[in-house]
Amino acid sequence: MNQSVKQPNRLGEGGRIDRARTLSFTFNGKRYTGHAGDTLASALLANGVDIVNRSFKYSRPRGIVAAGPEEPNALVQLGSTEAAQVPNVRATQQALFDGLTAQSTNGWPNVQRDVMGLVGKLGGRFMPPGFYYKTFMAPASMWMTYEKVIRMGAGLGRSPMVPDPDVYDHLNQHCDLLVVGAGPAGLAAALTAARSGARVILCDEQEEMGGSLLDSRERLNNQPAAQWAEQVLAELAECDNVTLLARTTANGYHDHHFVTLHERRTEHLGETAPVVDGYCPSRSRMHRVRAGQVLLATGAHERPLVYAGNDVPGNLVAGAVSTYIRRYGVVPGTKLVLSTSNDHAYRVALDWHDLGKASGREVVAIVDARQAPDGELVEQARARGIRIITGSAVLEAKGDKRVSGARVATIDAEAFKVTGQAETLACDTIASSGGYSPVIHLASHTGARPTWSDEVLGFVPGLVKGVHAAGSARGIHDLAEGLADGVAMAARALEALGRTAGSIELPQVDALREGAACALYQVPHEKQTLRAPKQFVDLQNDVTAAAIELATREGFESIEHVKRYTAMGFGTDQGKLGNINGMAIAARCLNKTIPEVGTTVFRPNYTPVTFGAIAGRHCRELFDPERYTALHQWHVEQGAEFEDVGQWKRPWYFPQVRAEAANGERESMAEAVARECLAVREKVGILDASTLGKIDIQGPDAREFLNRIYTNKWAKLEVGRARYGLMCRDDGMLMDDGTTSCLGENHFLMTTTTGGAAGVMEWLELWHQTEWPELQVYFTSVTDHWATMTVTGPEARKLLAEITDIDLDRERFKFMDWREGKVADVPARVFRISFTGELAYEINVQANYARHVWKTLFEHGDKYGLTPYGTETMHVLRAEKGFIIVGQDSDGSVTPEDLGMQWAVGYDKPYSWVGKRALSRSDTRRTERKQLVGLKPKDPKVVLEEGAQIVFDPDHAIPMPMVGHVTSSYYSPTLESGFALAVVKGGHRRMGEIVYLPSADGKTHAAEIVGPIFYDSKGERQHV
Amino acid sequence: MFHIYCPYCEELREEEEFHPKGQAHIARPTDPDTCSDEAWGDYLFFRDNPRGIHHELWVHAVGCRKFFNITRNTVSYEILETYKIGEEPRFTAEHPAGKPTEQAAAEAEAVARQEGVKA
Amino acid sequence: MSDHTLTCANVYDARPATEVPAESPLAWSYQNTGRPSVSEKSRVVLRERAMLGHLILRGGAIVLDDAVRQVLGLQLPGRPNALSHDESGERSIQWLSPDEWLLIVPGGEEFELEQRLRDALGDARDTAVKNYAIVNVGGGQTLVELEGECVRELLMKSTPYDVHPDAFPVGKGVTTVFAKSNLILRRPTEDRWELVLRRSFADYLYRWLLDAGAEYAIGVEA
Amino acid sequence: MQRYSGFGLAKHALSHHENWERQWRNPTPKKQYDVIIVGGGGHGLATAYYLAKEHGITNVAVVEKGWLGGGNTARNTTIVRSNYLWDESAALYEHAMKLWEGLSQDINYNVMFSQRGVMNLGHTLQDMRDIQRRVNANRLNGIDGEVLTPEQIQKIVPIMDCSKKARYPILGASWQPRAGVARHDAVAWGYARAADALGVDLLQNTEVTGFKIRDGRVFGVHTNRGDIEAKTVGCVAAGNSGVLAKMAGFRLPLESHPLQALVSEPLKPVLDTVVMSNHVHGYISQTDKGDLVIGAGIDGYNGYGQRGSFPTVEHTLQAIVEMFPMFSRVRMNRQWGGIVDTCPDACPILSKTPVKGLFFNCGWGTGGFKATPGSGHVFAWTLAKGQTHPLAAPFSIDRFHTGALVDEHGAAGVAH
Repeated sequence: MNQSVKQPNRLGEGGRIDRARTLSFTFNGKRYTGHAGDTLASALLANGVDIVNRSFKYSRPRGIVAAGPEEPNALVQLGSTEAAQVPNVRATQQALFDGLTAQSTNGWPNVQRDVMGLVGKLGGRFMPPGFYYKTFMAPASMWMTYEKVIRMGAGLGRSPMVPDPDVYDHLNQHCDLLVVGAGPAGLAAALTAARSGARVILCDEQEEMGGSLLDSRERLNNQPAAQWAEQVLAELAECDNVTLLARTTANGYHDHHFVTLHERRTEHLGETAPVVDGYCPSRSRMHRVRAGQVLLATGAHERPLVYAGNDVPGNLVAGAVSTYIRRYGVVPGTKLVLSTSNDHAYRVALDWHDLGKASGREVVAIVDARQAPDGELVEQARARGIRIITGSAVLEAKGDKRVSGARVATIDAEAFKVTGQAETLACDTIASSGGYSPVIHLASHTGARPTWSDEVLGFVPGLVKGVHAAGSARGIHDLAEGLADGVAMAARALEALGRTAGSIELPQVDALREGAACALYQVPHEKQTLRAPKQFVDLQNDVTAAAIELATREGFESIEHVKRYTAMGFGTDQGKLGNINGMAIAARCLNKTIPEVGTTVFRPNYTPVTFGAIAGRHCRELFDPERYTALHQWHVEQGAEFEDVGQWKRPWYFPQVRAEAANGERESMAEAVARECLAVREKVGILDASTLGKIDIQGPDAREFLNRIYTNKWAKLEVGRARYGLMCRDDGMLMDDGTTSCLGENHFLMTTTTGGAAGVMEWLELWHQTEWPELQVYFTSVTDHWATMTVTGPEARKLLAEITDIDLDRERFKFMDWREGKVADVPARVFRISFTGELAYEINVQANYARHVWKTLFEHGDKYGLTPYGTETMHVLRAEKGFIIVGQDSDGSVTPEDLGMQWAVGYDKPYSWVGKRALSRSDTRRTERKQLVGLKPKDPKVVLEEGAQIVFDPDHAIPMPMVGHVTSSYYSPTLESGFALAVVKGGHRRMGEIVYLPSADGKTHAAEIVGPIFYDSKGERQHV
Repeated sequence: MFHIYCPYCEELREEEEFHPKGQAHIARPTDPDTCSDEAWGDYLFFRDNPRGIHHELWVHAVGCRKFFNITRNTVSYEILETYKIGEEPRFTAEHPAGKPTEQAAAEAEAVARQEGVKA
Repeated sequence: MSDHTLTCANVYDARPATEVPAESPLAWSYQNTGRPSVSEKSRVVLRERAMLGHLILRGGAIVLDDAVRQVLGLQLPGRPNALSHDESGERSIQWLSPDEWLLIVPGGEEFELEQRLRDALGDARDTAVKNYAIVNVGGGQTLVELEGECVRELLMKSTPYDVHPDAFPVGKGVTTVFAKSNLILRRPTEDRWELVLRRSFADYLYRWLLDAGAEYAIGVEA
Repeated sequence: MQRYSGFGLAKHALSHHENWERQWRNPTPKKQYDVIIVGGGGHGLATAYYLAKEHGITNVAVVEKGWLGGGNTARNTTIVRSNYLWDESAALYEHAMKLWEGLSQDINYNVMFSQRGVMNLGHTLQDMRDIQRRVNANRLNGIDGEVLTPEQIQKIVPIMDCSKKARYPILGASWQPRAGVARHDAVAWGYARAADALGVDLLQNTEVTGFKIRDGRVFGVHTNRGDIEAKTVGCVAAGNSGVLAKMAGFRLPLESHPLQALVSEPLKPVLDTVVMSNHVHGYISQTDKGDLVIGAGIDGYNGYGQRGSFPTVEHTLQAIVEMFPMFSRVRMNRQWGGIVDTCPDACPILSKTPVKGLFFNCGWGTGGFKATPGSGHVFAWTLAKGQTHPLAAPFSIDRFHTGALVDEHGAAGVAH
């Protein structure tokens, strides 16, 4: 098979690809082949695919311009199935694999013949930057319609529409030195650090480590540069103290040297992660690195020149051409014109000439903006007979779907003028180089401002303590100097770590003398910028030099304004190619220097990262912990429905299979709750209350502590007794409640609400540690140690008596007493505390024995009608008794007095307890505060809506003055009516008044204000 | 993500183990019952909120559960010191480079405390 | 009311005297999630050490050290994050905070141990000036051991704490973040790591470990 | 002012856009103004515009230390809604909402206010109680709102996981159809252009370094470009309020925290409403350019660094993937942080201060952008009359001493 027919731009030899392995892939529905080691971009270029996409705004045909993460055009939609879709993949960073399927993200019906392209051509001039701010305003009602049309043009690729089949994970890494970038400086630095014994991580975003050494013309120790890189990598791989991460992009630099590295573990293998050994590894992995010091050897991005038609396919960044030739064996055209402002780019012409000549490739000319270039590379080009046109630049690329020629003329860069007559050179490729911008992104993430260097003609990174830059990343582009800089900067970092750098012998470099570069960004055109053919600055967002000029004309003078007005730099490439050119153009328009116009700030990510990789394994069933009690299995087996309370899964209700139903149909929630409620009121029910927070408090000052932290009094609580307590914040607002029992003179057990447990524990520690360190007391959470089962109802005593040795006599074991003894042979503490208003025992046993005790209760409970109940029934029962739920009947703006709980407030306690002072402020003394009351609906069948707003005058026009709202509302099977708790302005003195509740369906319910206790108002039943 | 030296665990730990608890050294009025509404409101709500050196209370929530103070620059996020409750900061807005005379004393005290723990 | 509740602190044996079925915090997980078997491919092996005695000890280091030496023959670890074992390796004591230690002993020993410590610390009836606390937390937590060549990588997936041997030598234990929960992580020997899990989070952590460990063919010893 | 219209655009296109005028001048500071507004963000520029337009006070300077709209106006997630719980907040935000609805026409600048609806999801029974309470209050206050069932939600947002399998299944949502998003930068620029046209001086790169105060009265400011005098000074400088207050010699009940946000790469339209979940902690919408704009949480510590902690971003994206499992393969492009001044009761301060003639408008927390027109309108009234606008009265600094907080933290619980 003739290789050249299949891949017309592939050289017969050379490159780092594996020619023995041919891979087939599909692009825009057409099949092609490439080789292992190719990127999608190199394979497309090898196959002579010119147009890879259509541009965002003007739908212009676009080709590949770069070879790395700076590529703005070649964004593709990857994936052959719906689940495997990945939008906006940069073809230059996607390794080719067999069966890869990709499409252009824009272009309809296809990128070759795109309808929108016509719109862009005709309409382009009506779409200057910010045009949408100036139109679509009339009539106002039409905007949503206009917007629908605008949105049709939105976006690049598309989201998959089904869940991701892949998983992702995180790996927490720690190291002394993180080296980002495995080019010459990075490798030298990593080796220096490795030999010092320090823990080193070296990461590199490319498929293969080595950076520019992989496609360098230069020789190290008289070998190809890549060979030296291989030797260094081999040594590093042998070191236990070194972690090498290829295909790994440092995408964000966070505080205190926390750097996130995104490792693409399987993206080079297939569109979804392949199964290995029966296991599907994570598709990609986020390394969360905490480094002692960080060395940035991130290299530089070459800047293209800005000239007319510079977006036509066939215009490339110069260095990328070399990369394609030397690394992938691909010459992306036949006739090259190189437009440059520096010596370095001459390599491109030399590579094209030396390696492409055999296959008929030709360098038409090197167009150099400098008057008298004289470096060694220039001499080499001259020696090869390549035509060099000095003092000139490519003004304009000709062609439509591929470059067909370059208009070249002499220019005066300083005066921004074309000085000579333009000549058109026939060519199909224009490579341009305007210099090299250090990759300062990561340093910029730390908040350090970069500074402009006239010598480098670029921004060099600002560095916070502990961050070092080496080589091209700080403008040192010479290979020998870059290597030495890597060693020197590593030594500096190691010194900061208190280590001595390992010794390393730098390779011999055959240095080439390079002449000075000149500053050139936008190339002048014969026509004014506004009238010239489009000169693109930001290819992805279709931002032109004219757009920047217009922005400055309209008063947008800060570079941030210019960027935002034109959208420059807001693409997925974050302006890696265009930002400096854009700033230079803005500076020219404003008659300022680049640093005067501003700096450029980058934010994470350096390159985009999938949401999945950032989420890691914390998704689906592992999104958030589910906390279970020791009785969870029993609840599941009984078919409980669960309610989320904080992270806990609590049984909500226990629907039973309907006796009369043959098909196993279960009760509705209302039916189940009614049954459970009646069981408790008439017989006996059981609740798993294990989720309540429990805090063991020991110490000589435990009692005094309780006196200060609770609103009520604890001085006289005897051993063996329990008490209900309220806890306020120091602003006087209720924060938690619960019972606390005196276990011993210096020993208490506090209970908290389920949701408040952790907060209360921290609250106690806060006051103890910061305000009252003199109090001798310790707090230990025992929430998980104890399982708590509430047995409640008239039959509770009889049931419990069957399985306990505790004396349950009503006189000897009173309401609010606790006793210890055995329940079902298990040592237990039993508390006579009631949240239902019925006779109740809260049995606490060590959680390991909970299921045994629970089951034993059921073994004995059948004859008493023992019924498990869930949180919903608990709510109904407690609300019938007017017991509040913190967070439901209170909301952070409610005081104990608002709840009518003055009885639990000890104003005369000696210490000014937490919350007391705030209760005497003018607002908390108001009589018109919202106060907790009961509401009895006029129609007993009505269950008021929880959250319903209360008004006095139902006929008042909107806005209606609202005086409170319903906090809890249920149907009571005991009372056979609906009832509610509510807060109402001045409610405590409005007993008997009628209020109204207008609901969304247009109905207004009336209700009478009553006391909050609806059942057994004397509280006799819990005392039986 | 911050890297925070816990003065009790005596090592650097990840921010995920800690919770910030607002400005440090907020003194509760010694006699709340007689202080004015203004003084009480100031204590509850009014904060310095400086741009620059700031003293804040943190808790090593997932760790030793101790509260301690951090002196941190709220712009650069650099942590200048962490210190235990009851101790005074060395770095303040007035002494951004540290209080020189007290430095030695503070260090001596810290050493003494360590000895105590060893014993 | 039993006699000792009249004292300063309520101490009692939470374990039944008779044979009563007990369930570790992972009982539900074994049933619901299952236990992948250990094979020669298993590069991580998980083993629960259920039903051990867990006590929290609070107080000043100097006061407690005396009592612990006397009762257990062990020195109270004074350095932060230190973990020490008795010679048998069965009993351990770990620094949790400057005034807090975790004692783990064979199941059944904890009640007697607590009493002996209280005796050593002073008569329980006269502790008005003695400031310490001992709390039985054995029902609320369980200990899980991890062994195998990939344990460290499994831990790196789960905790931001540095588990490199340089940072985490044998004899260290820390309370730290683990997945979206937290636990106590300890390294009693060169090859073995221990996790002390809270009961209510145990199932989540178990599922997390199996998920993160699948890559290493994690097996669970019955 | 050069009037903007579709026709004008076409006309300018024929002359290659050479004849567009500056959108605002770049004036030299005068010695004296009637009113100085410190802070050239959306709120400050709106204040200046309404001072000139509604009160005829045009001798006004807006003093901005950086570039116009460069603070939180440039760094928010652009959500506009008015469905607040408490009457006081609802009135203020609804006032803003009504101004939003005619804003593009009023200032002849398309701020792209897109009323695509905002949905606040409920995942627990308490969430649903709070939603009912808030929607009921909204309705009786004349603010549009309804409570949606999971089935209705699924219809509006078909791509969201509304199944019961979710860790925290969606039980319902509140829905404000008139709410939506706007183009944030355009709000600042539009107000700037309109205020400038009425004679207001917009002074960029002018930093206030102190206040001129005598006998408890303000009479100007010191700046890096010299002193500027005025008897009325209004500070509207989110992220800097505490620092300015300190210059004036008093403290505020404010703390400045980083609030992070992020965007995905541009995608073809897939989500045409705003979805917020307080419980799983994430909110999301899609711009007209195709980016998913995602709000992350507030970091708990004080910070002026315009960046927060990475775990906050992780948690946010976990929440987004939980709600939208298909977005797992979508990629995050960029993240950033704003600085929000938060009050203990999550409500703003629009108030006189201990210094006569000096007024503060601050503490909007995460609610600043949506309030922009209302805040400016009410604050302009306050500055013009020297007394607090009735809608602003509940938001005075005094409330932190009397205890009369307007606690939006409570049941509204909706952070953004």
